[in-house]
Amino acid sequence: MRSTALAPARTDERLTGLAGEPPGHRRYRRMRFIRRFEETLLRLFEEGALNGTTHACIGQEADAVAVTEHLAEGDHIFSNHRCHGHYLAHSGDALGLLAEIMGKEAGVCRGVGGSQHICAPGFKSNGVQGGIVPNAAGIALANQLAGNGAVSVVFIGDGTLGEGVVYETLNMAALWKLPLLVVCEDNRWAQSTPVAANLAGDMAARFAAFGVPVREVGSTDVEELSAIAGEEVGAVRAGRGPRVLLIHTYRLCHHSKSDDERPEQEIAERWLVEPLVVHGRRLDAADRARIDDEVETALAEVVATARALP
Amino acid sequence: MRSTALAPARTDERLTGLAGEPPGHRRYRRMRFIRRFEETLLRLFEEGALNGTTHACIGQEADAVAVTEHLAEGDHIFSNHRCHGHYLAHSGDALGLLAEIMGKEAGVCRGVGGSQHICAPGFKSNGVQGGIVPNAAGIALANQLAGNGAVSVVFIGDGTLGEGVVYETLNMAALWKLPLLVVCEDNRWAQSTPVAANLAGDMAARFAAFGVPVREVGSTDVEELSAIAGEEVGAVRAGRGPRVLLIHTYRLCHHSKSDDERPEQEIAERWLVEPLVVHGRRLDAADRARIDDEVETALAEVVATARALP
Amino acid sequence: MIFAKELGDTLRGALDGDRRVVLLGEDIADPYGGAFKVTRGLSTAFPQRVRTTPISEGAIAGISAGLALAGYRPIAEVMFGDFLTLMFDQVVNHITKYQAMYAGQATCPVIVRAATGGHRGYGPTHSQSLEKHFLGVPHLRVVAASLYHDPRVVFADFLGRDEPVLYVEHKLLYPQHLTLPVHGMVGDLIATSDCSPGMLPTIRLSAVPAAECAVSVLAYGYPALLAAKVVERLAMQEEIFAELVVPAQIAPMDWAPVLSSAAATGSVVTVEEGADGWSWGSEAASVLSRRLFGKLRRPVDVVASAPTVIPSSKTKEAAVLVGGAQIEAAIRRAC
Amino acid sequence: MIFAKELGDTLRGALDGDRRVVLLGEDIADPYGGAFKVTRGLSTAFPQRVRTTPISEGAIAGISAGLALAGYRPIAEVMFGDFLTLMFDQVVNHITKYQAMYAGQATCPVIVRAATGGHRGYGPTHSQSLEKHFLGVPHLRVVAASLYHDPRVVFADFLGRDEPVLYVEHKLLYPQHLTLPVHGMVGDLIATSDCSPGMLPTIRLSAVPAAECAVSVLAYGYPALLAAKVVERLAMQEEIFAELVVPAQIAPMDWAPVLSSAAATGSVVTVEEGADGWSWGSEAASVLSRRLFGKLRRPVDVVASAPTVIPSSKTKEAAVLVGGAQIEAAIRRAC
Ligand SMILES: Cc1ncc(C[n+]2csc(CCOP(=O)(O)OP(=O)(O)O)c2C)c(N)n1
Ligand SMILES: Cc1ncc(C[n+]2csc(CCOP(=O)(O)OP(=O)(O)O)c2C)c(N)n1
Ligand SMILES: [Mg+2]
Ligand SMILES: [Mg+2]
Repeated sequence: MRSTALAPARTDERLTGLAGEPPGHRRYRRMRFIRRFEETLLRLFEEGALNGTTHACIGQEADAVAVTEHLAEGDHIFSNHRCHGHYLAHSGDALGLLAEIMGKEAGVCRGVGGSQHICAPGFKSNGVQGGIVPNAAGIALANQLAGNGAVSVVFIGDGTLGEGVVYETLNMAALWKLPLLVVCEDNRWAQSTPVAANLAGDMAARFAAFGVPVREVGSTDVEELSAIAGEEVGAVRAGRGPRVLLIHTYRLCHHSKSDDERPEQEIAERWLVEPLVVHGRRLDAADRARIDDEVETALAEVVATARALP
Repeated sequence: MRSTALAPARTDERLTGLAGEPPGHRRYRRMRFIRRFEETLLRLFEEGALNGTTHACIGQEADAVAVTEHLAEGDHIFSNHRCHGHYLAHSGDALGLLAEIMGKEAGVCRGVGGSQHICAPGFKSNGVQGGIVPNAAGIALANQLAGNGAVSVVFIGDGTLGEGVVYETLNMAALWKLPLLVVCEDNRWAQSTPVAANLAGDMAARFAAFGVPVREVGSTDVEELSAIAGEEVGAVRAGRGPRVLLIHTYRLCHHSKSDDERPEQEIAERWLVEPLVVHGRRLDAADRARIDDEVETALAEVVATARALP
Repeated sequence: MIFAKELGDTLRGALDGDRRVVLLGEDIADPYGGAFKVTRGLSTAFPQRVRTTPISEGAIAGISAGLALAGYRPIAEVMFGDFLTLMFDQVVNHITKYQAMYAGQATCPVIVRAATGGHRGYGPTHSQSLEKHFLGVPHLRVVAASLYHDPRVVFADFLGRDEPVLYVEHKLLYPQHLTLPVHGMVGDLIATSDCSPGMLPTIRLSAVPAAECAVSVLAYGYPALLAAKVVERLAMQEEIFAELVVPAQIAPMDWAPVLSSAAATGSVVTVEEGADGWSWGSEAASVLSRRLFGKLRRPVDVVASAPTVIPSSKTKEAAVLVGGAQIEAAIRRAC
Repeated sequence: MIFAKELGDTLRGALDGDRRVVLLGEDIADPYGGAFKVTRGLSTAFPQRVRTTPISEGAIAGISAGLALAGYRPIAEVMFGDFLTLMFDQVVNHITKYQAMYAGQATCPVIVRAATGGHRGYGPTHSQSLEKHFLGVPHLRVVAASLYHDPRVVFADFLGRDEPVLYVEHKLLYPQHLTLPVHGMVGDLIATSDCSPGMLPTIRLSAVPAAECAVSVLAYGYPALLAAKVVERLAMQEEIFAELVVPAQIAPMDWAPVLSSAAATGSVVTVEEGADGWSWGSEAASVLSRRLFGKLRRPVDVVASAPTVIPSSKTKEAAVLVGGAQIEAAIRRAC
């Protein structure tokens, strides 16, 4: 099964994985790539080189990398406002994304979409919470009708569980056994609101109650997540209907570019178990340093190229 | 606790209950009243005396009678397109409702609202599925803020569980511990669609997953329902947050005035256990006949009065 | 065949001829076949592609969007046009956005069909013509059923293009027979069909040539039928001549035939069943007043329903909704 | 104080003075105080009546409706006006229906506040001015924030009446200072305030008396601020005189001050940031062309944004949204 995570255009294997590199290295590299891309963006914003807004996925890189690994040509990802990691893990297209956020003609959507509205083969995103879930289900229905065995994946956040259309869609997806995988990234916060102030009852039970099996995991370990994601994608692909992969994780940066009012202590603790730390331990220091370097150099080239674009 | 089911205006104790009558008689009478009101309406429609549409609650009378018994002055009911039973059990106001459906000035909403849009003290309805649930929750929030101990009750059907705003509201009601009772009348069908084609997963689990306790009962027995409804209303009134009373019942007539394409056999079986049959057995034949007569006479007067209205 | 059946036939033809066509909607499956029976028989013939749905208008629209993004041709039925409100987010922020916001890399040709309109006593939430709120949504075409337009032609256009469209079907048209122009006539009225490139045809109906008409009446859907009756009667009985202009597509508008008629008559009345104020006719009045500045004998008259709820009571409903009497009065004023 | 703070102050005053006032919205609680910080401090001061909500726009509106039906005065904040779409059903089929459909037996005075508008590069779904789709909803008032109207006066009006209202706050106004008329002046412009009974005031701004102005510019919200700058500059630098007419309430409109200005100048330009076509200005053009038929020198010019998605890229966004240049060009044309 060929991964869509390596789209032909504008990728750089220093960012997406060197040929023959062990999977563990590749995963680290990809997460590092996403992390550094986001950090670079935040720096560029501060510099005033970008306009609009951005939502960094720092802390959640493992989800994107783990899930996209199991997707194949023909599969489709629908993502949300916090879509950079998903997009980069899927396509590797740092230049297209950066140019997009810079509002340049070379951007994946020619600067029209911006940070939250990305489109590329097998990938779309929209910054309106909730509505992408039925959109992804519609793609799943198309796949079902076509009988092509393709999977439709949609990423949502914990806060998005506030939107009613999510439940309308779970119901219909379950009734119609659609090949839909909902990946819910519970990063404990929705903008300024902690999950406890937004969500009553039990998160996993909400999906189950609509007849959608849920796989729940609290982890920032890309290996663990990848194993589980593989099983979930496989089950959906096998035609057994929709499933939910519920990942409890954490957003390490602020919501968008604005203030972060969360308890410092809480954030500090999460930095100790963030994906790069957790998985990075598995690499020896030299490999890590080399990969970090390669990513850094490649990203610097991307930034330089993007800056020079008209 | 005074029942709001006896609003002062335009009621007739032959329809709502004679002073000093045993509760079992009163319940039978009220259900009979609702049944005969609906049957009368259907006849008037056939006659061409009415326009628009109507949704009869024949078969579900026990729900309305059981729940409204436990409501007090200051409590509020929000109902849906199938609201006649709820309204009559609440107010006894047959003339106001009939005049309304006849489009007369003396109607409860002067003929503007018609069958689905009724307003009277402590009662409202709207024919748009789902949206009344947050409306009722808002009334519950008002009661909570006022600290008046009043309960807000909303009636919905099984099919209405398709609307996302229902879940948005369950979540918020649970988060905020609103004094809201959702009565879900699962009558097995939504217009032409059987519950299995509309609903995946488990109906009760859907509420529970949002942290709202569910009391589930499959019954057309007004005594059983009344006991349970009393407990549920009591629990909500006690301030322990929202609850759901999920009643599995059956709609015996067609959806509105149009064709009924459901299996005849299925309907026939349900006629054997409809509320009047189940509860009627508890009354001796003479009492039943007398009550039937009184209801008939009173309703005939209502119809004659309504017809004569300008 | 009555319009509901013609439309059903059209949908059957679409399902038959185009494997990308998928029908979604509440209670559209057999034996019920939809609240207005338009889809009767279709789920039996195409069980995979004709799907009855839960009562979830938002998801119906949203799933349709996904189907369309994936290359299918979803046709979503809204049981009562009043519930288009629940699709508003999908229409405005998803369906009509995708193509342009993705710089043309995707298309989202969702077709939404909605049963609209009053005069049946269904009351405030089942009688509205809410399409005016969808006019001017960027990248949305709004098309109205009429008895002068063959739904087969209309749907062939929808399916031949990559754009989303809202198709409003006034309930009172369902039991009527189509009256398509035959040999340049509709009944006793001369019928011409004008069509700018890329637009759907606009039908012009009048007892005498436009140049001899005193007023142009611009109307769509059921009010167009009411207006045709008035136009015909006034011509026969009083030799008051008006030209009725009936577009299929009501937004964006093909102004050319309207301008041509209005330039000929020098006077315009617009008629719609939606509520007055910021309505279809407002844009018509705005555009025509500009494009024909100094050339109209009198201001454009916008006839619309009273801006309030639509009562259930027959008499009260009739007092709120535009009917033949208002149309006639407006035509007389405008002559 | 900047407008965001003035508004926050107004809300604080409302909560303080009226126990029926309840604020609902996403992320409005402290310490965050809302995406645009308007409600900062309020949840600390009024923890029971200022409630941050889940991301559930439909239920926020629906719960507000219930509160209002029960006699409270809910003020719901929509984080981005783009998501008003998700409230459309509650606004159209619930909130604005109840009073009339219940024959006056209930009122539902919900106040919805929405942060609207672009020019910040937020892209297609976070930059829109969708209020045009709410104009002409029967029984809904739509009011736009401006720097010429004291929000205290505006909210006192809202809370003093029993009607629902949508209040749109253009994001670019938040960091600006109010410029209320002082001694009949706003900066170097003469300011007059007109107000028909039951309406909110309309502010008229011009360098010279209206009778000496060549054109009336009708605008609201942020474009009114842009227009004021153009009007001021053209007056100072080129002695081109225009009268800017800024209503607070944009639907239903108080036409009297507009008619008075237009009658004096004989020429009208309307300006809005919403997408062109079936927009606020369409109704204005329709009404003014009718009411001033034969009295205007030239047709009413409607200036609105390009009817497409609002791009994220700064330059592309500027090409789509109405800016000072278009306003200036329209004024020059209209003189
Ligand atoms: C319909 C809608 N309402 C509100 C917003 C504003 N908004 C953007 S992100 C966000 C929080 C989302 O939280 P969550 O779903 O947990 O995702 P996270 O940001 O944590 O990844 C909100 C409220 C939106 N984009 N869409
Ligand atoms: C938003 C909305 N969508 C569709 C309808 C049309 N409709 C009226 S009743 C009904 C079925 C309702 O089923 P259920 O909730 O089970 O209530 P029941 O009729 O069985 O009492 C439908 C689809 C509606 N009134 N509102
Ligand atoms: Mg989150
Ligand atoms: Mg039902």
